[in-house]
Amino acid sequence: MDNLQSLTYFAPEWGLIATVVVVLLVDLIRNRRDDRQVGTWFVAGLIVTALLLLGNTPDHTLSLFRDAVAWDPFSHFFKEIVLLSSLFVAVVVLNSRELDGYPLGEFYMLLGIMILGMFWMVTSIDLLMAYLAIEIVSLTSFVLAGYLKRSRRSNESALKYVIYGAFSSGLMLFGFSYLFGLTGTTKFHAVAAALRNLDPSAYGAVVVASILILAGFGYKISAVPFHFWTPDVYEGAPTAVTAYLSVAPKAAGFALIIRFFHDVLAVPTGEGLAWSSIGNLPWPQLLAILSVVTMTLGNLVALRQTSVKRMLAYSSIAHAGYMLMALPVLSQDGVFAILLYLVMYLLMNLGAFFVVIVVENRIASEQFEDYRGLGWKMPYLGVLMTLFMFSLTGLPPTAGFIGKFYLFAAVIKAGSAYYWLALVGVINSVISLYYYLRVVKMMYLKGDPQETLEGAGRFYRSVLTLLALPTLLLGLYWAPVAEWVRQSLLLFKP
Amino acid sequence: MQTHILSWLIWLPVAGIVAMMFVPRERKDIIKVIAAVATGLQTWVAVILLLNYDSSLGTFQFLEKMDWIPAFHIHYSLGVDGLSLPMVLLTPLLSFLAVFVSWNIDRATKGYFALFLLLDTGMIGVFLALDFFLFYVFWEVMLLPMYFLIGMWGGPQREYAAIKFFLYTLVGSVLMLVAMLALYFTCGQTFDFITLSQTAPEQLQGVTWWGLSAIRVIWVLLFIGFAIKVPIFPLHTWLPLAHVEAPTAISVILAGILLKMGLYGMLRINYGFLPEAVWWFAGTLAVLGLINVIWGALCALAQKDLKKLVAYSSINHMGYALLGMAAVVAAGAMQGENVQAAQAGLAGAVFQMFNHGTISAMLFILVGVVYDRAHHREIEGFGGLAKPMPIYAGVTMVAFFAGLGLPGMSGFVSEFLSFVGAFPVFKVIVILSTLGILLNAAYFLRAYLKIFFGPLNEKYATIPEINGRELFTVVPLAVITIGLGVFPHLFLNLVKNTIDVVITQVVQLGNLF
Amino acid sequence: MTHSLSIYLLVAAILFGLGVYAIMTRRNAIAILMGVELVLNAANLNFVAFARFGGMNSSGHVFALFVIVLAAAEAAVALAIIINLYHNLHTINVEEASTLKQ
Amino acid sequence: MNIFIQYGLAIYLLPLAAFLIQIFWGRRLPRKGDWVSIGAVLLTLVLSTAMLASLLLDLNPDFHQEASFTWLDLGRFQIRVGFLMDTVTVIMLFVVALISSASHIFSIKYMEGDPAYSRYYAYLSLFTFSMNGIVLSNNLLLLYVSWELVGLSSYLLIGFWYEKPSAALAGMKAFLTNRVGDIGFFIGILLMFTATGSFLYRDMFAGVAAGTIAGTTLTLAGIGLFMGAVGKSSQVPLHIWLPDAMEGPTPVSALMHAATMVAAGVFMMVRFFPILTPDALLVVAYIGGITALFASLIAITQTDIKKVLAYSTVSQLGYMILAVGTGAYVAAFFHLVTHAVFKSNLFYGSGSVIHAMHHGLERTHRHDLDPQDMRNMGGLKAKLPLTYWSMVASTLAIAGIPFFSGFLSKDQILAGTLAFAEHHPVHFLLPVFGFGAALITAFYMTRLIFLTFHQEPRHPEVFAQIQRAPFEMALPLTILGTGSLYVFYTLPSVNPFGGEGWFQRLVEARDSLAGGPAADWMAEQMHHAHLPTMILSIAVALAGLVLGWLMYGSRRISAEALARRFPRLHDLSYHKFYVDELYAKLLYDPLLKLADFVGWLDWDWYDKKIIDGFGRWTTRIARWVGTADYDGLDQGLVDGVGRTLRAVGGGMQRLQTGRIQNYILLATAGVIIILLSQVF
Repeated sequence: MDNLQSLTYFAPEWGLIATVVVVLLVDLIRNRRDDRQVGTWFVAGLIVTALLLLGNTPDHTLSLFRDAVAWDPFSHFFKEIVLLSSLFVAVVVLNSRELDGYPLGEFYMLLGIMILGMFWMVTSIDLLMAYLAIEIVSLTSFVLAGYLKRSRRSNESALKYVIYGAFSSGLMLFGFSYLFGLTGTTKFHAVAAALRNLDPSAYGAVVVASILILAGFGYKISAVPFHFWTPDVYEGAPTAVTAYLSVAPKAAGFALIIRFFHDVLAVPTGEGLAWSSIGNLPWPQLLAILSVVTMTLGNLVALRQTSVKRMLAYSSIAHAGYMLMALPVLSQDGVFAILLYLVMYLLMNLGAFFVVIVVENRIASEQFEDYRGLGWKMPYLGVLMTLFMFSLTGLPPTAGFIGKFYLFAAVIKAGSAYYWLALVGVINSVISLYYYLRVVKMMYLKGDPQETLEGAGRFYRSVLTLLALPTLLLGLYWAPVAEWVRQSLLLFKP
Repeated sequence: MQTHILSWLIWLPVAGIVAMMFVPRERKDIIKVIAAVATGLQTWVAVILLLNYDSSLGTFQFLEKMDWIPAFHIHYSLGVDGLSLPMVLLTPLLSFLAVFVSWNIDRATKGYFALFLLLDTGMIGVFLALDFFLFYVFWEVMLLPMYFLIGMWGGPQREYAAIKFFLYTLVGSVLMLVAMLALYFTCGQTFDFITLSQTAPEQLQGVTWWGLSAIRVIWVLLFIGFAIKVPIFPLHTWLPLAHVEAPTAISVILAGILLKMGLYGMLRINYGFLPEAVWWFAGTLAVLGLINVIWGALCALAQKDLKKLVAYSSINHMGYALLGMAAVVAAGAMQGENVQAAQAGLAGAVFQMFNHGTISAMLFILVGVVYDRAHHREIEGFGGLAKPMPIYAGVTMVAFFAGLGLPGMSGFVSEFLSFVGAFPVFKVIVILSTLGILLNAAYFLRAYLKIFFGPLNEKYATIPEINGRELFTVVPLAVITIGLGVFPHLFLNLVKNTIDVVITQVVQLGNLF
Repeated sequence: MTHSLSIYLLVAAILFGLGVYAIMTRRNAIAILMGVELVLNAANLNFVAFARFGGMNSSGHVFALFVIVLAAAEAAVALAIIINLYHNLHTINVEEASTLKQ
Repeated sequence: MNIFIQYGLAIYLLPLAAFLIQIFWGRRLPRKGDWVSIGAVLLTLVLSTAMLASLLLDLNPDFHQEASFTWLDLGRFQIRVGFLMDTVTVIMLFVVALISSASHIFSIKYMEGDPAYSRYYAYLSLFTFSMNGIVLSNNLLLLYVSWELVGLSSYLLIGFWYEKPSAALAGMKAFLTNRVGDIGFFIGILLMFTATGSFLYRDMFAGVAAGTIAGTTLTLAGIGLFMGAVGKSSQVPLHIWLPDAMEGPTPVSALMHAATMVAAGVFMMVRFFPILTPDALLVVAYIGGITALFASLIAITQTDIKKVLAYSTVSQLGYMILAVGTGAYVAAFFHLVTHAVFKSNLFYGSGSVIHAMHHGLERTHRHDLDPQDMRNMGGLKAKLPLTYWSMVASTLAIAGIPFFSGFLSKDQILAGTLAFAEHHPVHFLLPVFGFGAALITAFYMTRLIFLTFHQEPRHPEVFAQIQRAPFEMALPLTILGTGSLYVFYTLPSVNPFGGEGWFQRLVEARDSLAGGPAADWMAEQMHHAHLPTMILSIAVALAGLVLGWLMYGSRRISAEALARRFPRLHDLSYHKFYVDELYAKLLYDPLLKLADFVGWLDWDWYDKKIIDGFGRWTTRIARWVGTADYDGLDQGLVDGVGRTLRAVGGGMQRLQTGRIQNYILLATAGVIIILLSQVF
């Protein structure tokens, strides 16, 4: 489809761009004292975008802009995920004290651009497009991580982020260049077609290229051994940004990784959505091992954290590991499980981070020790945090359990070859219980039940309830979400 | 006809929780009453269930089935048969009594009773679920309240005990999750217990994974999961700790209901779906039973803390049930199709599950009574309590003698049946386990002697006698214990047809090699 | 033709290696940025060389152009962050920026 | 339902009802409810007398009534239980009812004023109920159940004065020792049931007759069942509990630990005689013989009047068991009956003495003196003439003097052993045990009588305060003392030497089904041995009496001098051959140590070191590798696997140095590792 025609399918992106422009203008002409005005405009813009997005729901697949971008239910799903998490974060930032004293206009503008980048990330079916999108997301997130200019920690995290990011994208780009050289094209499907006909002697180069590319993708979803930036950046960045980084870019990264590995490095087999790796290269096994290493490392290191925020950073690494489990099986169920997990993960992870924000606002600490007796001091918050923690552990009846259930189901369904993966996965959930439970232990088992503290406030209460309710209810009845995910399983194919 | 009596059983406690939410937390009296009413109604419904249960059938009754997640063939499916009925009766009853046992809980009363009711729902759900997924959900739902109940209202080491309990059981249950999914995908994509019990034995026939029989792999995964709950040596070390640290009412529930879930799960799932492996595993099961009996008894004999003694006695008592369960292989061709023995053994095991529920509940309540008064549980620290507390001494004697398997009490009948059933197959093991009869008596009588007999310890000269509320919690259990000891057919008639179903399953489908 | 392609590829690989080495060893943040530029340009060289010698269409050139643009943007952002760091720490030695750990 | 069975049911349930009434409402009833229990037991006496009378009217040894019902039905597994009424049952019921009634009545005065008076009667009723269960049962299950319940009531009654540590301990010892025997009993039941598929005696006997169970299995089953009897009837090596059981109130000792409960083992062996193989019987015989001699040897030197009687009981029970073993099982049962009467009478007599002594000591405030020690008595004949004469009658009976009941039954037993030894000369020791015990029995009983009733009172001031026995005590003494005369057992015959009479006509020996001696043959052999036995036994008994008179009556021989002369032997006997000490060393202590060890193993080692300490080891290894952080060990984390994981996590955490370039290095290393892994 040519460029002009393609623009009609770009309504949500138009909406976003308009939002960014509006925010920019409002920021220029607004009353300097009232930062909230920008935020309100931004949120309104996001809502409009969301409406446009919903109005633009694909029922078939197309490729736009001369095969640079896909327009398919798969990417639509991810756009929804990204937009949903952005809405939550935008609203929370509006009410957080973290960014007091910093201009919010630019913050929202950057956020808007980042969303745009992620939209492209999840839709790109071209190496160049993918690179551009990743860079857009990275550049904006560098700035967001370092947004607290006067905070040394925020600064440091931004520096690490930028160096690590640049390095990783450099590796990825170098991998891209080899891939391009091997196939002579940058379009995913063309690359795949060329790879299929490739002389097996060139497989070595394919391996090198894909591993370099994996470094770039792995950095985005913080998979071991490309995760090192994660804890430091997560800790240093404003908590709202951390929450956002742990969800939206990660989701986008998974979108890209799923698309890349299924479209480029694998060929469909049989009926339905099932693949086998090109030339039977052993990258599924590699991903399985990476998944195991990722979740194990994330969980083990999380055990030792003294800061809840940093613990959540490691936990997000572990969760990336869980999700990676479903990639090697190369099946529709695997993709389904990842998508479903992302939904659940969004809810519970944002919830957990928001609780950290509230606590930070209230007692200016994110240390485990300071959560002592919090369950009694702020009862509602305590209950919600407990729910999020159990959900992150993956205990029924919470959304987290359903997510894990589908992941394990996908792995086990693939046959006995991956049973070990499932076993490692479940044992890891047990380990994770320990540190999630530590939060709960601090909140309830320690401290004096008689103390009280001012509650979270109506705003946070309602935001957290919005996250907590589905976290609980989806654990009991998740058919609608499953249906939504099922309909999103359609990837563009030429 | 579709009745929803089982759903009532499950959701009544939840209704109680909802009702509690509207009560301010200062109104502890109202909260307690709500808890009592919820569990009381539940008990009443259970009695109605009992009255309407048709014991001439061995199959599931009062079936309820609703689609839950059709895409994954998950159903909200409930039913009750002879295996679950006893526990379905016991759960509300013990919960009801436990509410009164915990009447003095003052710290965060609302949270306590809300969690308690949630626990109740989880427990009864496990016994009623006919869908593996639902079963698993209920199984896990119990963990959370249990963690808090031990961790917040327990003894000095409560946090350690709570986390240990949680981690131990979670290890077991995640293994079960893997096994469950493996069953699901290899046996026709269903979680339905009834379907699985038909498809699993056939579909898994001859399947091997990494050179191991799939049946055995799944069996072991499930077995570990259940064994932790039972608990079976060497996976038992969470139990004494959890028991000692938990508040009395929770110990009651823990010993009375939770431990039975392991055995119930084995009978329902391991025996039901993987009958072939029963033949392979029965010997091990019997040996584990023996170890549980002897090890538990010896440990109990060594204890100085009364509650720990009772906790170890649980391990000991579960051993008898394991022996009885192993006896099912007597019905096989190799044992001369001794269906008699299989029936006796299995009936003994099921009966033992129930009896241990009542007896250990009694024991824990009684330990709690003296602990409330003396604030310690050192066996050596009492003496001559029979004088100031004659009624308490009498009731405790009933409980202790029930615990040591005195004839005339229900515990005797179940142990006897287990032994009779297991003997034809596992002669040496049974002969060795009969030592347990002696050791049981030794540790109970020794404790009784030191606490109640001998010269009165002057410290406790004015210790108050057991009060009405406490008596109310023990007497029903004592009545059941003695009643079923004299008229065990009242119980066994309920379960015998289901036992035949299990035996048929194991013999017909299992003995294929 | 293949012969000359491999020379380009070799040069690119060497550049890439040098870039990675620089990123890993330089203490000065600016120098690290330069290392990054080396890596990016190594890739660019690959793209252009492949496009030129592979008898392929112009997408390789286009790719390289985009990368140059993005590299500039990245440098701008990175420099901004480094300046900020200098404001806070009065150094641009990345070794000093290691308070967030473990 | 047959009238006998109805009577049986009534006899079974009446004491139970009394027990329930007493335990729940006894304290609130007038007279603390003793009349409930006494009434119930007297009713059983009436009923059993009626039954016995009806049997005596037609003297049919084949009388047999049975009724059973299905107690448990699991489909193919069924348990039927019920009552068996034959001559043995009826006689035994009568004995139990008689002794029990005597005990109930005797206790009115003996237990007067005890704070737990109603509880005492409740326990007595419970015992009567359980004992009747043993007697009435027609199956192993009810037998075992009642067996255990008898153990329970014994536990309760021995430890009745629980404030006394020795009493409480004795109760526990009795229960546990019995349980040891019960394990064997239980295994015997399992063997029997597994082979025959039923618990009914009938089916068991049929199974043995049909050879369903035979050979070693049957021998083992028999020995297993016998182990129950060893426990309950206090045979070596489980005899240790009975002497200690004397801590209980004396009427209890008379009822349970002399006449009925301890006889239950003998009763069971009598019932099961037909299914015992010759091998099993031999074991039985030796155990019985050894017990008979061994216990009598201990009785010689005991100074506590009840202890003497206790060991005498053990010895007499050994007699009965010996008789069963040699095949003279009817004689065993006969001795059981006669012994029940005279031995309980001896206990009541001793009870009367103790009661009197106790009150005497109370009045003189001599709390340092033991009212049961014979060395504190003497000359009581003058104060307690009825008791004296009653006890003398019973002593002559137990010594085996003609014209007294014991002579008849003992004579038959000794005839049996002699006959047995004639045919199996290898086992010549069995009659030696028998006659030896007879000699010693006569001796120590004479000693008891002389020490207690004759010579000068050792403590005249106490003696002065002693009062004669009240009516409630005198009544049983009179009845049972009279019952020691031979004639009640031989009617309508009055031949004091023949032994034939109603008993012999009612109870006929049955043929062994398991290869043991046939009844007719046995009867013939015993007939042959009758005369020599009689002469020998009278001689032996007289010798014992004379020796006793010489040492304690006329004091021609000084007992003290003898004891000094043979200090070793005296000590051995006085200290009961150190069996208790031996068991403590060899059994209890090791068991408790083992328990402690296992407890430690479980809690402190397995849980803490293995489960928890799994972590410590990995940490150590990790530290050796140089990556782990050792501090993590002691901090907070208690669970061991957790500790391991934390340690490993710590190692990994070390990678997170905070230096961006290290991260990049590691990432690059990661890429290279992955690359290498893909290449190879």
